[in-house]
Amino acid sequence: MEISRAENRIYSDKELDRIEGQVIEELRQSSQEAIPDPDKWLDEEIEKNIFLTTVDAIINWGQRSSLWTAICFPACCAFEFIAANGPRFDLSRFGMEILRASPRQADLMITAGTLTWKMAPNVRRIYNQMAEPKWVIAMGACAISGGIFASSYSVVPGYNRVIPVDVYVPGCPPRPEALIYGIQMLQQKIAKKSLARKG
Amino acid sequence: MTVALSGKEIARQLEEKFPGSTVQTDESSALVQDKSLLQTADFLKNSPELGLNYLNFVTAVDYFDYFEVVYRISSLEHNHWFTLKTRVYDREDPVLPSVVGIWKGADFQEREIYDLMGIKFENHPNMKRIFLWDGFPGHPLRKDYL
Amino acid sequence: MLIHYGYIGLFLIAAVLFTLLMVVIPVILRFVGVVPSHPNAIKNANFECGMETIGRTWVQFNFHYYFYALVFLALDVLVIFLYPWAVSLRQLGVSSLIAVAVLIGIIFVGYLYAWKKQVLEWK
Amino acid sequence: MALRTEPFVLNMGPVHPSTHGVFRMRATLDGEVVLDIEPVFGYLHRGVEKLAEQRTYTGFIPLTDRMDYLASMSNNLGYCLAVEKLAGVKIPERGEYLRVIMAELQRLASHLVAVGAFLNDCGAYFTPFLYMFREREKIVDLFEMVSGQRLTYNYMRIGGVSQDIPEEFLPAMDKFLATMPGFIDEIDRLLKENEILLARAKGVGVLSSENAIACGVSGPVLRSTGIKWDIRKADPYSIYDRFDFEIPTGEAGDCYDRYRVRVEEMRQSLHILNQARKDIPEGPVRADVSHLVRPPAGEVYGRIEAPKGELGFYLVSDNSIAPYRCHVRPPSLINLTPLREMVRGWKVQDLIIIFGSIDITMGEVDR
Repeated sequence: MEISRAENRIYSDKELDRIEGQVIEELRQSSQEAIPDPDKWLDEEIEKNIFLTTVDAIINWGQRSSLWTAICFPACCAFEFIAANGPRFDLSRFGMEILRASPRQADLMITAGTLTWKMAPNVRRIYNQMAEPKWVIAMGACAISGGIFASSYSVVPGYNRVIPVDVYVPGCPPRPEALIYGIQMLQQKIAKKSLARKG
Repeated sequence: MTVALSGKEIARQLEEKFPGSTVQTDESSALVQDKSLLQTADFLKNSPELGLNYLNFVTAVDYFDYFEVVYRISSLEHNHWFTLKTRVYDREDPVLPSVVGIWKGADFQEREIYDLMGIKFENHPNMKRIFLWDGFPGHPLRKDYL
Repeated sequence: MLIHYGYIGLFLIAAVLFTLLMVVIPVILRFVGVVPSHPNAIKNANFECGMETIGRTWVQFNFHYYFYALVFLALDVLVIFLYPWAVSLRQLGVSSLIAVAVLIGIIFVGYLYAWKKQVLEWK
Repeated sequence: MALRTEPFVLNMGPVHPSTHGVFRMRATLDGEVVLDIEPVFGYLHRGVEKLAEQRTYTGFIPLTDRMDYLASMSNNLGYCLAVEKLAGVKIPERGEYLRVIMAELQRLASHLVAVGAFLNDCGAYFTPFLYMFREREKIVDLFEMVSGQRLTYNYMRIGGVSQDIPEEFLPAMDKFLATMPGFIDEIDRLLKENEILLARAKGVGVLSSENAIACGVSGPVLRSTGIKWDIRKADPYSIYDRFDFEIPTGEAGDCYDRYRVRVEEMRQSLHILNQARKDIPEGPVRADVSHLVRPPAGEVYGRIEAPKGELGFYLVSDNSIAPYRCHVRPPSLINLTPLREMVRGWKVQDLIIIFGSIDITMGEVDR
């Protein structure tokens, strides 16, 4: 089996970089203002019949008690999140047993770390590839507003420029208890979800 | 204790070898012409009693009317270090010879200098941006970058 | 005597129904609207660490993997026969032991051949 | 027989469970054999060096925490030493001892995560990681007692440390120093002759010592090739010349040696901590240096032995309250220079181990 190529490369890396550069520039131009948070439906009142409420209750209980997280671990908050998953703070008490490496098997994205413009298209692509009932927790000051690096030339001021965020957990990095409190608030939000609403 | 090689001593040796290469010396650094950078670097690395074959770091500093590129080299056996500096005066298209042939460790660091400061390095194997994306306007670490 | 086959028939029906149900439930739930389904182009694209794939991905793979599959298949078929035999060994008696020994012998000759030809070695 | 197979390109992209952050490799693979990789950086480039020019000398310390977020104390120590060298500040004895204690505890915590991640890449999915995190939580408790934060401590100041340790710190550290050697021996007994780890890591990703020196590699990766070079011994900073400890080195420079060097270094750190614990003096912890310190114009290069390697700060000051230029020597980025040669010809799973054994933190690589 002899494959001998001097450069062993079958792509022109300059070309690939140029295309990626364009994608990043377009995203940077197009996401100047924040995406509104998806919680308008929280305060709408809808009529409920007995059948719908029991189905809602079962489905919401099922979904909120086994939130699997997609990995989106750029920076320091990643290690507070791993510590939260670790033996001491043990997120698996909430059914968040496994960190799923692929977005297909995940329904919650915890964005643990600073988002830079070069990383933004990838995060949005991961979010789009997650299955439908999906939520986002923006963990840490960098995720909420760019945090300590907000004045930098290559940092996105907050994940809500790129993906809709459900729960914001402040802190730099937030303590695992703060993250668990954020997850509990997300669970309360899921509990209010209903099939009657479009959303 | 890591000993700092004296700038004068090294400058004297360099003057012998390559007359007119050193412009100015400090107590532990020498400023050389960018034309004779490769010769001096090669000499410093391969001379037996100096043996400066370990490149600590390469960085560039923007002094408004010139860029100063600092090579901090040291030798692990003799446990001494030295700083080699060059200056580039042209601000639109600053170019320097690349030292990747002499110290392989300069590969990523020179790309970083090109990416953030804008100094191009000739016959560097992979001269393109390392941190920022391709279409990024300008070089952020320059003093006149807003 | 016939009644015994009745039980097997019932068991067969239950098995088929159960598997079909597992396949059909998501389709029903999606039809009823419980399971949200918003397919779009990016979601259907394959996941490669958050990036688009580079170049052609339908490439001709190394032939070596085929040998692994072949050897696995041979041993796996052997296991299918061993399970029912092992469960009811006491009733079947010694004659079945000889039959299974012959079966294992044949498979073992094939495995030995593959071993000698160093098919599973990876350069 | 000539087999016609086509190489294809695989993105070991920014979102990958075992790239220790957002590192990306464009790997050209032929089946499973790696023909060539092209590392792509910059997914966590936050422009720390540009931000340094807009902050005062003391204001930059929180940013150093977030560069190598697994070794924040070492970053603080490296930066503060460089500024003190420039400004010529004398640190009181107790401050020096506290700094050494915090730096060595941080080396332990960083090596625990490094060894855990390496075993995680070897295939032991997450079990060793959780054991290492259980021990790391004890160290993080000590740091929380001292600085109030779990990960980014901002504990050291120019001229010493920000505040003295509470009185329950030393007893807690004694308890930790009593139990930790037992844990390290337990790991060692389990993994030293573990044939799975030997089969996976011995002789994989060999880095020769000449190549290591040529690439400017430092830290455990350099020592694993057999070169006895540790800045705490070769160029002792703060009070490291008062402690005696050995420098563990490997022989072949492969993944197994890098793992061995890190485990031995954990033992040496415990040895230093015991000595520092015994003769820590009383007294002030911080020289009275104003928060808006103005070092004289000039330049300095201060370096320390961080857990990842030689972490250096090249500071140019023009006698103003903000540094004119602050370049950080990133040991993780420079340790990645020989990755391309080390990986060629190995299979994909070996690529993951070789990359994991170099132990980088993306905050420091991309700065």
